[in-house]
Amino acid sequence: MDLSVRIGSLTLTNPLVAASGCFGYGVEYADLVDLSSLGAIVTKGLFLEAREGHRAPRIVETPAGMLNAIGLQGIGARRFVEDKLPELRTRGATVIVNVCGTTIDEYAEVSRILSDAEGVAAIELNISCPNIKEGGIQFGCSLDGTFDVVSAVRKVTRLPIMPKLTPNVTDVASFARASEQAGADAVSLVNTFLAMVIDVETRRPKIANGLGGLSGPAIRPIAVRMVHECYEAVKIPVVGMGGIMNARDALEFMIAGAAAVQIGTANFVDPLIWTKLTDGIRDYMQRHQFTRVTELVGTVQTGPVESPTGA
Amino acid sequence: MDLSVRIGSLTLTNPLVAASGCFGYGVEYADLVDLSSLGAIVTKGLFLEAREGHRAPRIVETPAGMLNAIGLQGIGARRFVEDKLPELRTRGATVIVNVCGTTIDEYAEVSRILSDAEGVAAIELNISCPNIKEGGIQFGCSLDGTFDVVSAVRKVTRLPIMPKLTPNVTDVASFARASEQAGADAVSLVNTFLAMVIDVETRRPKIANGLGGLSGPAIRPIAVRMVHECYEAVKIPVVGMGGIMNARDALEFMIAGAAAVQIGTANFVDPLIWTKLTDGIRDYMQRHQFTRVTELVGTVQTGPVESPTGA
Amino acid sequence: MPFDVAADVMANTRLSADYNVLALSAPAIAAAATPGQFVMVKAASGDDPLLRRPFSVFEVLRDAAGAPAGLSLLNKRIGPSTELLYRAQPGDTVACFGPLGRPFTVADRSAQAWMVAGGVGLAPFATLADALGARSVSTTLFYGARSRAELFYLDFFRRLGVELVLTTEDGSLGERGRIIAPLDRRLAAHAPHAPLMVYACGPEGMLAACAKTAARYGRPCEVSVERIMGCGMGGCYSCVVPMRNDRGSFHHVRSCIAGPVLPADQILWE
Amino acid sequence: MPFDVAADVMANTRLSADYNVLALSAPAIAAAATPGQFVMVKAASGDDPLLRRPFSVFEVLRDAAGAPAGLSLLNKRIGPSTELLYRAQPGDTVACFGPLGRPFTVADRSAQAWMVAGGVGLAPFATLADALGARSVSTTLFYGARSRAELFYLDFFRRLGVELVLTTEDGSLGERGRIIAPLDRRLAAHAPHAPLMVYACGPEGMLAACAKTAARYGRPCEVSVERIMGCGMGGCYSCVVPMRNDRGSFHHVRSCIAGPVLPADQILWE
Ligand SMILES: Cc1cc2nc3c(=O)[nH]c(=O)nc-3n(C[C@H](O)[C@H](O)[C@H](O)COP(=O)(O)OP(=O)(O)OC[C@H]3O[C@@H](n4cnc5c(N)ncnc54)[C@H](O)[C@@H]3O)c2cc1C
Ligand SMILES: Cc1cc2nc3c(=O)[nH]c(=O)nc-3n(C[C@H](O)[C@H](O)[C@H](O)COP(=O)(O)OP(=O)(O)OC[C@H]3O[C@@H](n4cnc5c(N)ncnc54)[C@H](O)[C@@H]3O)c2cc1C
Ligand SMILES: Cc1cc2nc3c(=O)[nH]c(=O)nc-3n(C[C@H](O)[C@H](O)[C@H](O)COP(=O)(O)O)c2cc1C
Ligand SMILES: Cc1cc2nc3c(=O)[nH]c(=O)nc-3n(C[C@H](O)[C@H](O)[C@H](O)COP(=O)(O)O)c2cc1C
Ligand code: FES
Ligand code: FES
Repeated sequence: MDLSVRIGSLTLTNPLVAASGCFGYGVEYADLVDLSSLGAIVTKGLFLEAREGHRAPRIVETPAGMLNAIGLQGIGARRFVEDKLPELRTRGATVIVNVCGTTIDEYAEVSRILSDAEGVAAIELNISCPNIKEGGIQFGCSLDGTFDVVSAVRKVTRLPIMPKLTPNVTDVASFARASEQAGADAVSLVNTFLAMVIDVETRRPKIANGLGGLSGPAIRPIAVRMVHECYEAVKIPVVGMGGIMNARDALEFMIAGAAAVQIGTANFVDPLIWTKLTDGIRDYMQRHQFTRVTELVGTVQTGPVESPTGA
Repeated sequence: MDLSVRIGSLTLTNPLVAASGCFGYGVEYADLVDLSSLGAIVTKGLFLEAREGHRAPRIVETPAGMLNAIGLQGIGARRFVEDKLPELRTRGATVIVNVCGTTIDEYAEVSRILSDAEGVAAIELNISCPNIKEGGIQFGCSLDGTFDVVSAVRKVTRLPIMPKLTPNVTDVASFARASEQAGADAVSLVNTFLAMVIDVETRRPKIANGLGGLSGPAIRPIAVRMVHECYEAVKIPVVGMGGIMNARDALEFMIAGAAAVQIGTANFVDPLIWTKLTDGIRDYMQRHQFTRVTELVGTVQTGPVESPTGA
Repeated sequence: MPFDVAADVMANTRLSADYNVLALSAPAIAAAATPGQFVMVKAASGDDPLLRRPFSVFEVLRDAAGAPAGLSLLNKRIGPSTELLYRAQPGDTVACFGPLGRPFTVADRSAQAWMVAGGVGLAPFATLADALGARSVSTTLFYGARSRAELFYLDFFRRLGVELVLTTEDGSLGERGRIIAPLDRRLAAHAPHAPLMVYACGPEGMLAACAKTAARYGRPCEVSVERIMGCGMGGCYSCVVPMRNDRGSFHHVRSCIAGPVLPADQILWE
Repeated sequence: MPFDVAADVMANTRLSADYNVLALSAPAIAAAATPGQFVMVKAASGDDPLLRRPFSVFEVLRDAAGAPAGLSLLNKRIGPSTELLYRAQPGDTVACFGPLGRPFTVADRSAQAWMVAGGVGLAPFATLADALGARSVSTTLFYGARSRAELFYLDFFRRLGVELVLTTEDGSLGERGRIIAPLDRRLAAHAPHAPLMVYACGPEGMLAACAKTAARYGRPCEVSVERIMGCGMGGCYSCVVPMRNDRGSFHHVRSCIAGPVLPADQILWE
């Protein structure tokens, strides 16, 4: 059984990727999980400089989901390369770095630093963080902005580039197309949905930042729809995520059109999810007689079922 | 304690309204619930003519939510006026009709028929049903389309008009503004989120129509955010909904800016929810010393909490 | 009128690895229920699973004085909600709303009653058999399941004087095969002018076959259909069944209020 | 290394209308846990509530041979997850992941140990008292609650030879008022050169007061902080505490891996 998938020039041994912001820098999980057994890990979002992020409370649970506004606390690109990358290499992890920027130049500069470093497999461009004003979503909500960021980063790196799209738009497929035109090797989606939870007793938002991003199983049906729309719109691979909790959910995204999937919130609920996912996918492939996991991608049949009623 | 709220020229005895498509034509619940005790009921969406809708399965449950694609099965505007309205009047219900159309003319024609009938309190313009292609969402996803539908209906009726906005857009507040400019008396939101659930065993969507609309508590944090954005953007009342399950949730929407709230999916889970909601709101008002429920509207404090860390 | 009860679990009897009978304390519902009606049940305390699920009223339970005290559900574990009902213990409560829907037409003594059950489709027939017994209607239960271990409550029906015709897919009890075969043979053998009423509940394919078979012999047949139900009250339009109309076309009826029991010959079987 | 265990509920002892002690079968976690560490627990089977919740390891339970067999949680019911833990029964299972986090520094015999607990903040001190007892450290528990009915396990601590200083808000047992008052008096009276270690766990306000009071008397103090935790592993950055750094500024540390036990004097109290 062949679980490997391709994202541009990068081959992943399997389609299961740890989502940005939900797996620290990977090193936190190195004793618990064999990092080399994951398709890849995406790091927490990194700017050029270190950031302390928002104050706590930074998350609140919602029905079948959670809101977060971490505010991209992070150690900055250079310290990541110095402090974290060596261990990740030792552990055999395939590392995708989630790159943030307040300006196009910053995206390019961070991408350049990472391209020069040893052990970065690909770049995920975070143009979709809803939680800080200068965190890139101004690019991710404009087709021109998306095109410009991707083009600028394309010029400074030969690493595969994967812009991460926001679901907070009318037509997400048009952002996938803009990314493709600007030279992206793949797109990933969804980032979180901009949302708000109010404590009615204090009449204040429940998280310190006020607004936050909604993730988890609550959003999965919307994310699956969006992944399917992007799959239909572009030729480059689509990396899908949003509420994947088990192998069935991962398969659902792949059948909708995802070449690979990312797991975020579920990692909090079940830090040992990875082997369960692989086992579940293998079992499904066996039952349905698939030999390569890529054969599954986009196989959903959306045509209407015939009906004697013609309804 | 004064629970009454105003939507344009219409006064509701309380802010609790049954959402369209989740309460039949109201008559189905007449023996179970005192219809006159509700602020209002919104009917199932009505076109000019009867429709049989999509084939079953029409719903599927999702984590803390549900997907539906009913396809606006309905008896048409004229039969509604003849067959249902008289009983609703007898029962003392305040009736808001959810008006659908495939063309601007149809919206206007249905609205005219309802304006001529006895016992319609207001019109909710459904320009946001994601489940049928010709069901109005083409208007609801375009600022011009929204403006045009509202303007056309404004010309044929003196009833309060409330366009129902779709959440499947980048900037929902701009649609609230377009509605206000076209003469709407209020806006209501959110309608459902376009979404998809795939049965991985058959690799087909779980509901017959393929795509459906996501409702229920899963979407509540997104809906609260959108209601707040609209509240900040327009002067007309905003009627909020999306996953309200209890009094706390209803209060959350009002504190975010909703002048009234609609209850959809929760009515399926708890058909006797109405008195619980009223009791819970009264209890809250007593504890927090509000005498009029309108005092609550939009009281959320979104400013940052001061912090010694300055973070 | 239906009642909403936070019903205490009185007992949970496991019948097999997937089936159990859950006894719930709900006197008001039990007193009002008629054969073929259902309740909408929610066992989860949070929002997942969110919706209630429809279950036939299996038995009406009575207290020592004979007054209705509760009802039981015959539950088959196939997903999250039925899993919770399989695991429920005394001390737990279950939200239970009902009775709902249009019941079976209880035949009168002049007719024979044939009940056709597939698997968990047995559920509505315990109360129907009771009601038929009270009218001294001669009653037969055609009951098919996968194997002997999944044929339940046989003594219950025997005690009511119900004749049993059993099939299992593996032949471990009764005839090997599907229940339609003996039904067809019996219908063929039944005196044409002796009144007969057929009732069926089970998987969609079995219902369609049963409807066709009954129609072939010109016998009236009522089926209890199973659709995904959001509300059980006619509020959501999720549970529709296409029914033929006079104009050679069809219309969608809500099976929660027009059914779940529907006249088999009017359904547009798919 | 933490372990993930589908832990069987061994017993549920209700202490009051809101508090219970839940015994879970989890030998691997119990064997590895040190005082002050916590576990991430999920009792719901579906996606609501979704996330695990952090709980201190209250007791390490041992089998007849003295080997670690399980652990107990001291649970206070305040929302959906703690409600499920309050209602859990033998026969249920609870997902339990741990042990996690940085434990208390166990004082050695040269020092006295003063544990300051507010309400459910008692939880980490049963195992700490055990560990201190094993080192023959003279130990005092300052323990405040709303009323007498919410002061638990007093005999347990007495049996370990722990001195008890109790306060209740209503004066129903011990001194009336908050626990900081007797702590302050005792600190004032304590011989300046006799080594002393203060440990605290409880509401944020109490921890801040305790930190301030200990600092005023120049005593080292470790506090177990409570932040909303998404993962317990350093993965989500939800649980941060602002800590002073050398440059007169602060940085956010993740209390799930740098804590939950943190040096009180480095925290930037808000
Ligand atoms: C009128 C009626 C009476 C029924 N009586 C019984 C009974 O006595 N005993 C019994 O075990 N089962 C009965 N059922 C079926 C029962 O409702 C489903 O098995 C149950 O809803 C499955 O829920 P789940 O969460 O366990 O599984 P899920 O994983 O949610 O669903 C599994 C399958 O069950 C069906 N289903 C799901 N949701 C619903 C719904 N809201 N309404 C109807 N079907 C649904 C679908 O086919 C779905 O694919 C009845 C159904 C109807 C319509
Ligand atoms: C290290 C640590 C150890 C703890 N030990 C214990 C213990 O031994 N016994 C005990 O009863 N409680 C303990 N708590 C607190 C316990 O985690 C919360 O009471 C619990 O999460 C509340 O969940 P809920 O669903 O019942 O309530 P909710 O309604 O979800 O939350 C109620 C309040 O609990 C807090 N809370 C919610 N989610 C979390 C979370 N993920 N992490 C932390 N706090 C949260 C918030 O302040 C929230 O407002 C501990 C917390 C931490 C951080
Ligand atoms: C706590 C938290 C932090 C996150 N941080 C980042 C981030 O730094 N960069 C990013 O691109 N996405 C971030 N995300 C979004 C996730 O990577 C993912 O897109 C989203 O959570 C949806 O997937 P899920 O439902 O599986 O969690 C974060 C999500 C969570 C829950
Ligand atoms: C089964 C179902 C049918 C619906 N039908 C309509 C409709 O006819 N017209 C309409 O405007 N909205 C319709 N809606 C949307 C609801 O009115 C409401 O906007 C949405 O469900 C969000 O609210 P909730 O989460 O409280 O259900 C329907 C929703 C459901 C679940
Ligand atoms: S289940 Fe809602 S209309 Fe039948
Ligand atoms: S709880 Fe996730 S980083 Fe601490």
